[in-house]
Amino acid sequence: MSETPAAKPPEEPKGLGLCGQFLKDHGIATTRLPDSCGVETIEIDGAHLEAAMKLLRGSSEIKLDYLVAISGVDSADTFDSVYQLWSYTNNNELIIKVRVKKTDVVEGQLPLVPSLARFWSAANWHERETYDLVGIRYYGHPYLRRILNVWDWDGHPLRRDYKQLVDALNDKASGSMR
Amino acid sequence: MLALSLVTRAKDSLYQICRGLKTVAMHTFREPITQVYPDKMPDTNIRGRLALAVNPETSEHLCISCRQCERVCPDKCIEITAHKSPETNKLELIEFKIDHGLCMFCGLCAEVCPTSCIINTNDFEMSEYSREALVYDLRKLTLSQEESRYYFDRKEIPLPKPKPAKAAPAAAGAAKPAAAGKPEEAKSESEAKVADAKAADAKDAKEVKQADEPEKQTAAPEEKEETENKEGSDKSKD
Amino acid sequence: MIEGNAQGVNELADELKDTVTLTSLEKMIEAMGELLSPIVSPIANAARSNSVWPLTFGTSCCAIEMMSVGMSKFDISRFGSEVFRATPRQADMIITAGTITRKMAPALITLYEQMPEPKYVIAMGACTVTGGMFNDSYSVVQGVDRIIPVDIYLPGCPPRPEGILDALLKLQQKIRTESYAERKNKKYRQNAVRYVDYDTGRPLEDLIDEARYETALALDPLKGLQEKA
Amino acid sequence: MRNGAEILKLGTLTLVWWCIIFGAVWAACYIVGILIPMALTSYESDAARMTAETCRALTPILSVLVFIPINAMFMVLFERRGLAIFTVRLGPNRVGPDGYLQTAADAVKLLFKEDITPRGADAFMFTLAPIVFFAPSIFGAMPLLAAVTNYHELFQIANLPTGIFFILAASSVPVVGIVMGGWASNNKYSLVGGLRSAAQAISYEIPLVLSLVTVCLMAGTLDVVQIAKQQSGGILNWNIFGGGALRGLDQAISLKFSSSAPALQELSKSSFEQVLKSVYLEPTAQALGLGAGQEGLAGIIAAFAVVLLIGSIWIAYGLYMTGACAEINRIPFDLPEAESELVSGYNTEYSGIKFAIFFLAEFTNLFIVASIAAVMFFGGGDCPVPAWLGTALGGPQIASVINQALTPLIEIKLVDPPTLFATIWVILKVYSIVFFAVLIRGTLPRFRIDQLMDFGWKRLIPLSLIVFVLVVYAREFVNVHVGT
Amino acid sequence: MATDTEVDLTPRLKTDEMLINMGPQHPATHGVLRLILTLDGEIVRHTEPILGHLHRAQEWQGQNRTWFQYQALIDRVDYLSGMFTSWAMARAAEVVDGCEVPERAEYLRVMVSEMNRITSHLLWLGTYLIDLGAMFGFPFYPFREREKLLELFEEIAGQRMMFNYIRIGGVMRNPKDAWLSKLKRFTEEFPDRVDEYEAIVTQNPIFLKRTKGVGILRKELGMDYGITGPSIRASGVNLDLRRTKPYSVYPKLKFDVPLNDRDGDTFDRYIFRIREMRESNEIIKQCLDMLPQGEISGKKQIAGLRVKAGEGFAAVESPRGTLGCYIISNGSDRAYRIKWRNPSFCNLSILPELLKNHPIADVMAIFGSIDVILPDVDR
Repeated sequence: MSETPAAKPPEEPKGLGLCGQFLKDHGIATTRLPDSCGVETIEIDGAHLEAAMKLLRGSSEIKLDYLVAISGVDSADTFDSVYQLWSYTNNNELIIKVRVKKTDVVEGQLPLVPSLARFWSAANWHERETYDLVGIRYYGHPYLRRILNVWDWDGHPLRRDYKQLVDALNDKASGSMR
Repeated sequence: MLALSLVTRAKDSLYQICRGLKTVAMHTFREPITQVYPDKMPDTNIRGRLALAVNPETSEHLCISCRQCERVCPDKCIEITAHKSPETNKLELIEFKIDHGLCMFCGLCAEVCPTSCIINTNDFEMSEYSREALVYDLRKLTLSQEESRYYFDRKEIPLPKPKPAKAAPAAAGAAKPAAAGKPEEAKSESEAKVADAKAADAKDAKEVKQADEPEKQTAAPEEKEETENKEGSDKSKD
Repeated sequence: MIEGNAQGVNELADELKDTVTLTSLEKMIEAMGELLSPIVSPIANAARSNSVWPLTFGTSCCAIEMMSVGMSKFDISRFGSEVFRATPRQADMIITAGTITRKMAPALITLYEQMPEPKYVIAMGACTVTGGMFNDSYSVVQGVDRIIPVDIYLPGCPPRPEGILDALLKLQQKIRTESYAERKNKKYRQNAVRYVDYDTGRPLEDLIDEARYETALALDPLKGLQEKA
Repeated sequence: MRNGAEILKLGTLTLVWWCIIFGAVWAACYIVGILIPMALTSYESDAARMTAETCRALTPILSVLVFIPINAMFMVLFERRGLAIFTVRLGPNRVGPDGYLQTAADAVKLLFKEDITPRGADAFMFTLAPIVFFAPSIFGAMPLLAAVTNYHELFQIANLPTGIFFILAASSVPVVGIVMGGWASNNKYSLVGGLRSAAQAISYEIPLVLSLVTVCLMAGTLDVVQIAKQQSGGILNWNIFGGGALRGLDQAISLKFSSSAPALQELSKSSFEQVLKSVYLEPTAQALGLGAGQEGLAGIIAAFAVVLLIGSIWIAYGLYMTGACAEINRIPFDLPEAESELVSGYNTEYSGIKFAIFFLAEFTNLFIVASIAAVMFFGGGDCPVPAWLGTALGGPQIASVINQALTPLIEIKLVDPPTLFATIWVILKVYSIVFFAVLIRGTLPRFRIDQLMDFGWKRLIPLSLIVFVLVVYAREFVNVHVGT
Repeated sequence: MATDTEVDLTPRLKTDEMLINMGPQHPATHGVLRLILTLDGEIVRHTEPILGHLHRAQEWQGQNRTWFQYQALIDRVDYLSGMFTSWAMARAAEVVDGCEVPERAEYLRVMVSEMNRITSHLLWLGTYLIDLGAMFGFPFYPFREREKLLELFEEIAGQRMMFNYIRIGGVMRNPKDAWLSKLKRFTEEFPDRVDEYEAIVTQNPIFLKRTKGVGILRKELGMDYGITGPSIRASGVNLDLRRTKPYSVYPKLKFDVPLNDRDGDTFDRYIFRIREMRESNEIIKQCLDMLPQGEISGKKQIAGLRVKAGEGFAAVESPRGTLGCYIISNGSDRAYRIKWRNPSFCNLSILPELLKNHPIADVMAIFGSIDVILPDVDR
């Protein structure tokens, strides 16, 4: 392995990292989370996400110009929207998490996170996918509809409480061992 | 000028097309690489149809109904029915079913099998006219002695250990010669259970790692064996 | 999407069936009945069994092996089946090469119904035989025989190209021995409903989903915020 | 030759199939055209005479009807096996002995397939389209029959004084069938395929016709039989080598060869020069109005004109083949049925026997354009060996031996040796061209529709016009077929 | 005379737009992508890709299978480069777990992965030429070489495509000497074969016409959409993880990463893949020379394989681009969440941009050139 593996258990971070400091300089508050395998991880409030992303992407010193992935995670008590950012120019990496507490989500509705799709094209399909599988609604998305499952799918499969539909296509067949 | 450039371009294009045509045409004189399949069987080591091997030397069945394969199978395509024999107090295999229609031939079961019983043969001609025919039972799965020898040789699986000398008095059911190897195997089976349950602790002594290293196994506590056997017989009722 | 409502299913299936006229010799044979069939059937069966043209239908991994079997090393052309037709109208056999998901199932049914009789199906690979390693996935049809009738089950993940040849040979064997009447009387259980309107181009799902989205937005407390953005 | 076995197998297959095709056509023609009329001569009634005449008149049509399906079957097999050889594999070899019956099985299967008319299709047009597509290839082939059978008496009836004109007219009808099929299918892919086909056929008809007109210009006639006859006498007389521009050379060398006795050397040398002079120098000098002392200049101009003529004809041949490939929708011009774009193009919705007809017609068209090329450029049924070389190699003796061997057959009019040899040569030439088409099919990718149009209108049509004008001028200086 | 790239494709005549529904079963969509094309004549005005026809719930499977079981399954995420999917997950798990990988295993991983890169590109080459219409001759040649590599894979891993070879902590099996020498022989003859393909394709005027100046991908646009792999390198972005974020033993190997100096078109993407195949061949040669002796797995391959709690993202450079895996482990024998970052998914998202105002025949040329694998898109 060429890169140092994070063998030690993640300890509490000391202070703000590079990007966290940068965002603080521009007036956006962040919380530093334990590094995930040596990559700076920050938590940010949903309301500031778009501004922060614009800053990180546009500034010459940070220049995180690759939005690698957006993942939705159904954690124990939050819904996380995780953004993996890379910099092509100066090899930086950053993970941004936007957390929506499950208690804040209105019953029968989806957690809300602002969409990046309007100014970052890469986010478009990732957000649609996360909406489809984890059920995070990205408001401001130009075309937020299911991308992988059929249009009238019930539920969001990667939620922990997802109950699978059983019908003629996947019930227990007589010939099968399942 | 324009005409000249056009002519040059046309000439170049024609030349390039002819070069391509020549390359294709020259393939006429190469030998066909086709393998004439039904006439000539391919000679490779693949992860093909699953089968249960017998001991190539003594032709006893190698399965000890430890259910390692059943548990590790990602598709859950293996179904083992076993019961505890009243005489010997050991597990006896009643039925072994593999649904080849469900199997994905990943070879994990062969990897975890402590006695190299379940193996991937090189057979791939499994297509059937009906879905039910793909569920292979014990009789269909078990290889003959010659086949087992062939595959042990071919896949370079180490031969199962000869039965220990003192096993004969220990085994109460000595009247049944096929089950003569059971005590030893039962032990390794219980080890496998323990190893599986406590794999996170990674206690090397109790680990059954690879199918090709059964000789590394050491003895396991007897009470564990009892509990595991109970569990096994419970399962067999399902 | 997929429903268990058998009545509605059948009605919709009938409505969407697109074959309207039959003018082939097969029809004539049917009319002449028992007299001609025993003479013609063996010839027809021999011809059919030796020229099984597959449909270019592949969804995933098995499709690559299906491609390989057409290529030089395995060369399905030896059995006269290298004529991969892109349109179901000219194909005799559909090799369901790869996982069939719930989203894909209606398309597969449409394709199957568009094929002219006699048509054969080889369920290739674990995914289409039973669902295979995706047998508990929420989105996978657990075995293609739940939606179309299957003639040959070919296990493997993916099966070796020789396995496909083996299945083809077994299918040829089957074609040689079956009779027309047998084939005609074969019925199959139709479990899935088409939800895509393949005729009008713009899919139903788009329109409905857009409408739903609009309604959802109307109820959304953050609509104003979204508009501002 | 590591692949000798496969090539040999393909050769054997070709021979066997040719024997089958010829046997069938020959038998049909013999029975209907000769045997039945001969039998009827004993009855001296009007009805018998009428029947005999009708039989004779129907022979060409019958021969084509028998020939086309069997030949198309063989061509498909030939293409499949040929492509297999190019791609280092075996090809169909299971049905019948070594796969000889593969395409026969395909044909029978397609015959017994369900025939679907899709919902929303115009059933009448949908059924008519394959017929319109296929019929022209039958009657379009008719005038060629006389040319390729060495003007056999049975086929004279099919000849037309304006044969090539008729063939071209017939060959542009199938596109109507394609458009009909594309429109009637009620399928967008079909429609796009049909429209593409129309555009393509219209564009490529022009260079095709112009290149053939160039040949007709040299021949001075539209009659394919005349054109074939003019080219007789060996490879140097063929239109591809200037349509008799090298005839003078041919004659001269033949004189040299025929009089190889040492005593006559002097004479032959003089006649050699005389021939050259009379064939090349005099027409040039006459055309340019050059005087007696300017033979050198006339010689240079004559040589230049010959080279120009041959070059132009080669280009014309290239244009013809390009245009023909586009006409019959073969790679790289197979846009109407572009598989990766339009699923199967105009025949997307066709199944069973209708599709079989489309398939059949496609390959028949390939055969027909190849035989047009053989007749127009490659001397029809002419033996490529020049007459003088043939004589030197003992051609007449061989011919007489064969004649003697065939005498009993000739007596019952079963075999007509000139016709036999002519057809054999034609078939060889045609299949060489077909083989080349297969090779092209194995190599080239497909054009894009707008590039195709560009290529047709901006490159091929100007080029064919240039070639046309060049030939018009060059033949003034060279004695081509006209006037022989 | 105007060059062909400058042909004005705007129609003079305004006609009705036509919707064409391409797929999910269409010979050119490489499986089951569905494109809804709005055509103006033959010009594409708007494209809407519809994915998910092959959504097999791979991420969901990751949560419901143990690590040991899931390793056997992930070859199916991108079946043309199964080694890379295995490797991406193995790397992510190793990063989270912190286990060491023996050097021999790393070399073997590089070797089999580069072999897999070659097979993937070879298959792409064949199918791309099928897309362009040369479907009867040429595609057979790349497949011939691919079969040779698959034979080698079969020998070392037991399957032709679903290898299950790279495991968390190492690799599955040690190659024999005969295998290595076979591989060596292959690497020696392979460049000649590539020359052969190039003789047929690269300078072919029809091929050039179909590909040059078609589907130009601007660098900025590509980065905006998060395009990775040869497609973006052909547009001048030097993003090759083997160089920019080096992993495994790549720093010790000498190889070129071809880089374009302008916005790449379809032809550039073709030529870059050809070059990459040659480079991969060189890498294999070097690995064969440098292969050390030693262990092949740093973690016991047992049914109860566990990964320590934590989260991490690791990526490898797959034939299609950055193939990443984001893992959240809670220390049990199965993952809490596995998220795949698939290059095809991201690369495909640019398709509507690229197709705009191209004729319908270019849909295949462009779609084929970005080399998308549908299970990689749909998972």
